[in-house]
Amino acid sequence: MTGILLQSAIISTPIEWYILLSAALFTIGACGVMFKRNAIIIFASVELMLNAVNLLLVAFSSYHSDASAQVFVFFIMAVAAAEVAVGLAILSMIYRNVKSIDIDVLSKLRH
Amino acid sequence: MLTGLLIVIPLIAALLTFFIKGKAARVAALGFSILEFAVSVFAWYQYKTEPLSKQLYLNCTWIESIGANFSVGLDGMSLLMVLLTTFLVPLIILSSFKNEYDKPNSFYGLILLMQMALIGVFTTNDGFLFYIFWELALIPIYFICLVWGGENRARITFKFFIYTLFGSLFMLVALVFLYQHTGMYTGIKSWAINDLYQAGRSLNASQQGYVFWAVFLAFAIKMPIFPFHTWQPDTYVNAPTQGTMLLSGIMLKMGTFGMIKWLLPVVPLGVANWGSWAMLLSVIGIIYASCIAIVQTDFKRLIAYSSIAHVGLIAAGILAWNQQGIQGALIQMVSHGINVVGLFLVADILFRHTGTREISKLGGIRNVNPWFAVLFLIILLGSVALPLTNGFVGEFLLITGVYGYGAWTAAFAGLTVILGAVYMLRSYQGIMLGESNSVTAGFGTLAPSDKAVLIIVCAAIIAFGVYPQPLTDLAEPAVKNILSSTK
Amino acid sequence: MIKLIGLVPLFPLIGFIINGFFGKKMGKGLSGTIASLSIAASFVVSLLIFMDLQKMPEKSVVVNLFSWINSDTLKIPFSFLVDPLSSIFLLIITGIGFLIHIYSIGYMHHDEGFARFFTYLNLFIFFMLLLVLGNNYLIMFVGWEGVGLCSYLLIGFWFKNTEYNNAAKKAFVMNRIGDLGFLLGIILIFFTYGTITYGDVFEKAHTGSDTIMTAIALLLFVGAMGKSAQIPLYTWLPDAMAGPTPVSALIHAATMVTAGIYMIVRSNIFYSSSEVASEVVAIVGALTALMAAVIGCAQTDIKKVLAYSTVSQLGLMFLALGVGAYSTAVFHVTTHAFFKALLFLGAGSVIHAMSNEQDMRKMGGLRKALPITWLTMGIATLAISGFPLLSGFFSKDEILAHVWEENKILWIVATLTSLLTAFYMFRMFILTFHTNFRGTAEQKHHLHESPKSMTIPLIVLAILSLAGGLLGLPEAFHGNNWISGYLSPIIAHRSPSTLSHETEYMLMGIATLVFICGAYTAYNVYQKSKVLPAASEKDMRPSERFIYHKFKVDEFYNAVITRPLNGISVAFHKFVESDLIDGLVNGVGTMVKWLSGVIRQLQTGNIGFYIFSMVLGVVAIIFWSVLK
Amino acid sequence: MSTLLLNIPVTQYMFYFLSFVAFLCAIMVVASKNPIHSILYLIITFFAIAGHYLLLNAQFLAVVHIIVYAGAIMVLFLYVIMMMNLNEDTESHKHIYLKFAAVGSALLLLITLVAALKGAEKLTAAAPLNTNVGLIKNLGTTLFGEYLFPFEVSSILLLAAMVGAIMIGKKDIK
Repeated sequence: MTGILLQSAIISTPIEWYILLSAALFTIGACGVMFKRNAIIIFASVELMLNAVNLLLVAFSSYHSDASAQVFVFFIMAVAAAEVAVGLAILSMIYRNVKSIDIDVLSKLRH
Repeated sequence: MLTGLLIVIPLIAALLTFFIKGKAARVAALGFSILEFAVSVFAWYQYKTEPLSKQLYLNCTWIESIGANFSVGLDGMSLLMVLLTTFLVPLIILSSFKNEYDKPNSFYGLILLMQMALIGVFTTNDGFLFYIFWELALIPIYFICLVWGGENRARITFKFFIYTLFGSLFMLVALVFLYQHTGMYTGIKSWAINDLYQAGRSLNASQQGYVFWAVFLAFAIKMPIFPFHTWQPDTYVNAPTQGTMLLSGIMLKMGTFGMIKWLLPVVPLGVANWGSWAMLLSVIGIIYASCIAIVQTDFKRLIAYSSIAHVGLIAAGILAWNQQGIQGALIQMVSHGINVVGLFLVADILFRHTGTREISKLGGIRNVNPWFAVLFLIILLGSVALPLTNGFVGEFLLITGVYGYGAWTAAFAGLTVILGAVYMLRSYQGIMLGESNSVTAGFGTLAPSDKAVLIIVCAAIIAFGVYPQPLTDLAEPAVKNILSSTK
Repeated sequence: MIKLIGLVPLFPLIGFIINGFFGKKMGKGLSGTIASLSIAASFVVSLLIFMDLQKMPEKSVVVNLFSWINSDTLKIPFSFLVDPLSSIFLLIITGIGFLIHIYSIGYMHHDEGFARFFTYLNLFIFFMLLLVLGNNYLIMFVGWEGVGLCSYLLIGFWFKNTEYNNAAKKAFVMNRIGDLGFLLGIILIFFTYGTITYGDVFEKAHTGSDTIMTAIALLLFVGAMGKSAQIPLYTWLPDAMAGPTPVSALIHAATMVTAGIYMIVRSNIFYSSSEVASEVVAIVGALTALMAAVIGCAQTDIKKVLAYSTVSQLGLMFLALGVGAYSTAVFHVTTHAFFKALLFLGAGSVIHAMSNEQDMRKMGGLRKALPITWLTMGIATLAISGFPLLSGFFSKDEILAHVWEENKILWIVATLTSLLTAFYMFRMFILTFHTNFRGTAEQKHHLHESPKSMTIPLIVLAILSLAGGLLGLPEAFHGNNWISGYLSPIIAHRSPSTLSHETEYMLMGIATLVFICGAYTAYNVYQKSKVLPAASEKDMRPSERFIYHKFKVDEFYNAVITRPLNGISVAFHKFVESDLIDGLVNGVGTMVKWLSGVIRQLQTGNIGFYIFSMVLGVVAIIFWSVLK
Repeated sequence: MSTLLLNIPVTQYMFYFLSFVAFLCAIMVVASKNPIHSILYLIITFFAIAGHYLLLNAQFLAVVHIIVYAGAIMVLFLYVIMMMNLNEDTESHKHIYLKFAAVGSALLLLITLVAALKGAEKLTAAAPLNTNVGLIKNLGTTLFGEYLFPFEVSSILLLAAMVGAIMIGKKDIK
């Protein structure tokens, strides 16, 4: 049932639209990374970017009828999960010490 | 097999020495280095009986994918350098017995490690391995100078390190370039020296020119040749005496040896086009360094500049690229190594006994310790190449070789004969002769270890001066070989 | 016997080693005895070899010891050559060397460096023997530099005195300048003929072009200039008088300084083949002879007078070489060795008696106190001034005759030199032994004749100076000129004298006249009128002062060579080295550092900025790849 | 294409709807000042993306996506924000130029990305469309067949991340 429905979805929607959508999402993510100062939101934006890529991968996967791309999505998820776990741990640690997660404050590396 | 042993023994010795605490370390290091010397003498014997014996060569596959092999071997030339190394290292270790160093285990371990790298450089027949040993030799000496050096050691050692490394990188680029051109017929790329020779000779003139300068730069900095020498006097003065001895006695020969084995046969066209410029630098260096040596006040610095002058002559002899020139260079490399170790020990003894190396503050030591004066005089005569000392044999052949290149070049290079006498006698007079003063009156007697080293050095100076046959026998066929291969 | 030639240098070497290691412990007597015995042994062997050589038809023997330096075609064996020339020099060196050793035992008796002195002396004899025995140029060079070293050590024998040390250093360095020329000459010989062994080189000599032969001859002559103190490298020799007097006698009069003559006689083929070279040698010799004689007339130090006289006589010998009279030069070397050694030893005896006073202005009237010295030195003075029938007369006359044949102007110069020689020698003799005693009372009290060990050598040398002329009695005196005949095998081109006996008699007459003039003037001035040399520089006339200061040559060299060299060295050291070259090297480092400082500003530590630039970078990369 | 659009409007509309939601919420993630709102918008975005996955025949992935992202990661985010008490907008504003620069460069990025992808050669769907690629069975065979080793490695990565997170998060490390 779903098979029929979705088969038509990939036929009805050209791949270019997916590309456009992912690009847009990716750009928004990048934009967020660039002008937010809250480290957590930056993280969230990074997740957004990753998802944009995931979406594109899945789109191509369907397009080519190839499962490999979806496997890669798994890996990306795994990496994202790992990144978030470690990243948030670092952030909470920093917050504990500096009482801020404003990235402009965190410029100690400079010296 | 023997060659492999020669490389492995110092390595193991170094590791063992690192774990020996306290003063026992230096005794152990001395023992190991003497063992190494014995092995090298055995290798010499082996070479005498059967020059192409399998015992002297070792070739193992190492990194197959890039065609690099652990390939080492001893021909006459390498054997000469290896013997020099194994002969000098025990002397250098022995000469340190009166110096109290912190962490002696690391100090002696590093010396032995250095020996291993040097022997590697002198024996390897593989470009990749050569580069690795070449850089490996830099590490122990860097730490020796840095940890046990004089007051400005951090800055000066850093300069020395960066400068030589800088030069070596050019060599690396050139070697990789040559490597890319190997295997034109077989299609298999290789780092073997003969393949690199072939590759180098297949290049066109301008490519050979680039390779020549890149590799020459590395060697010129190491030796050092004017105008790449400015790291050298500071480093020599600041390094601990044993470090200076290693640097000037042996490490400097890496450059000259490299020129004979890794530069001139590789790019004959490059040499033909650019060799005269290198020759010019060498000859300028001889006169320039001699002149500066004349006005030096610090004895150690004076030796440092005299060393530049001597090396300039050696380089000129090599660049002349004829039998006498190269053979003279090889013999002079040995002689210079022996002499300079003696001279630096004299400087060290002066400093230990009087607390200064300023020539103007010294004087009249002859009154206090005539034997020291005699030993110093013999070393000095070796250094100014008086006949029947080892310095003469090399210098005569060198000047002859350079004469074969050009009469006027030889005349200018020969000025070292005069200028060398000027600065050496001047320092001898300032230090040894005259009335003794408050600084030198309490000079006292020499320590047995110092005496032993000086006597061995003097004996070698006279022995090789009167009967240089053992050296020439080793050098002559090897040089003939390498010359005939480039013809 | 000849095969045992190795023994000749071996004995002094053994003496050197024994004295060097154990001299101090052995005590003076033993040390001196061993040193002298080793030379005596050498002398005996040399004498036997000399006898042997007379019996041999080929007159030249090569003895190979071992092969020394080998490099492809350059093969240098350590081998000795015994031929007439080297055998004569062997006898001079070991004979006079032995006498001077004996003399030194007395002379140096009070010196604390007694053993050291004999060590050096033995070493010197060893090297000198190598010099004359070598069968190729490089062995000669070994001896050549070796004697230079010994000269250095012996001039600076009293090493606590800075001035002596400077003199020693000067001698060594000046010799080295010559040595470089010699060395280059040897190398040129090798490259021209492919060998440096005498026999082979001389055989092939004419295969070289004229230019090359001239070049070789001139380069070798540069070496000779240094060692034999010719213009412009002569200034070290007068300074070398800083050494003990026996050293001056042995090294700086009798043997070492004649090495240059030996070398040129040895390589006479190059000189007789090259007009230019011979002329240069002749002119340099003549100029040196005259100039040194002039300077000698104004010196007040007894040893300095003798030193300049040596330089002057050496100049005469070179003049002889320059006109092709090789055997005559050797003849003069021989007679000169006798009387000049005698003069120095006599001077030493005087100095010894005067408690180390060397200034002639403070001597005088020593005849009574030192009768033997007076007599022997008188003989030597007559000999060197050319008193008829003494040794110097014959040898000098022969030189003059040859010069007369070649070039009249040079003959005038040489004759003038003889005149001056007679003058300053008699000046010295009179000021020392005659007139009144001018020293302190204390010195007068101490005046004594020297011990036997010193006077016996004087007497022996005096006899030799008297009779030395017999070695080369000219044909005009119905002699057969033995020395010239003996040396003929080694002279390539002999130019037999074409002078008639009448001319020879005339020349002898002129020589005698010249001697009388010189001697009489000296007698007149110093004995009769009791003129004394000016007591201090202020009292001198300007010209006299100029001569007294040796024409200011030392000052000239100082200004032209030494000081500029020092200046350049300082400039190199202070500016070129540290500012220019090291400045460039450090400049590279500084530039990198500065550049890093600039680029470092980009590392703001602002993560937003990093990301921002990363995005821009990504954009740029994609953009670039799209455009491509 | 236009006929297809007319013939099958349902999926098309679903695509438009989901895209619109995703796009809007994504903008809100960035635009909202309160971090909690941001995260909540992000969750909605993820749901929309999951919907896309369903449309694209990747059912299993859609489910996993919701569980992992919306379920685990976002909860983690919220948890941390709550813990830090950042529910208000505490951040001082960035300079206005910087914001413009950020938006500008983001747009630049978009343009280049689109341009780059447009320039790529025309894509055509594989002839027989296999609707089963997204099924668990298919994914499982690929994952545990071809990608077994990377899969195992990723497990190590996760383990390392876990240990790392605990180590970093611990209060005092001796």
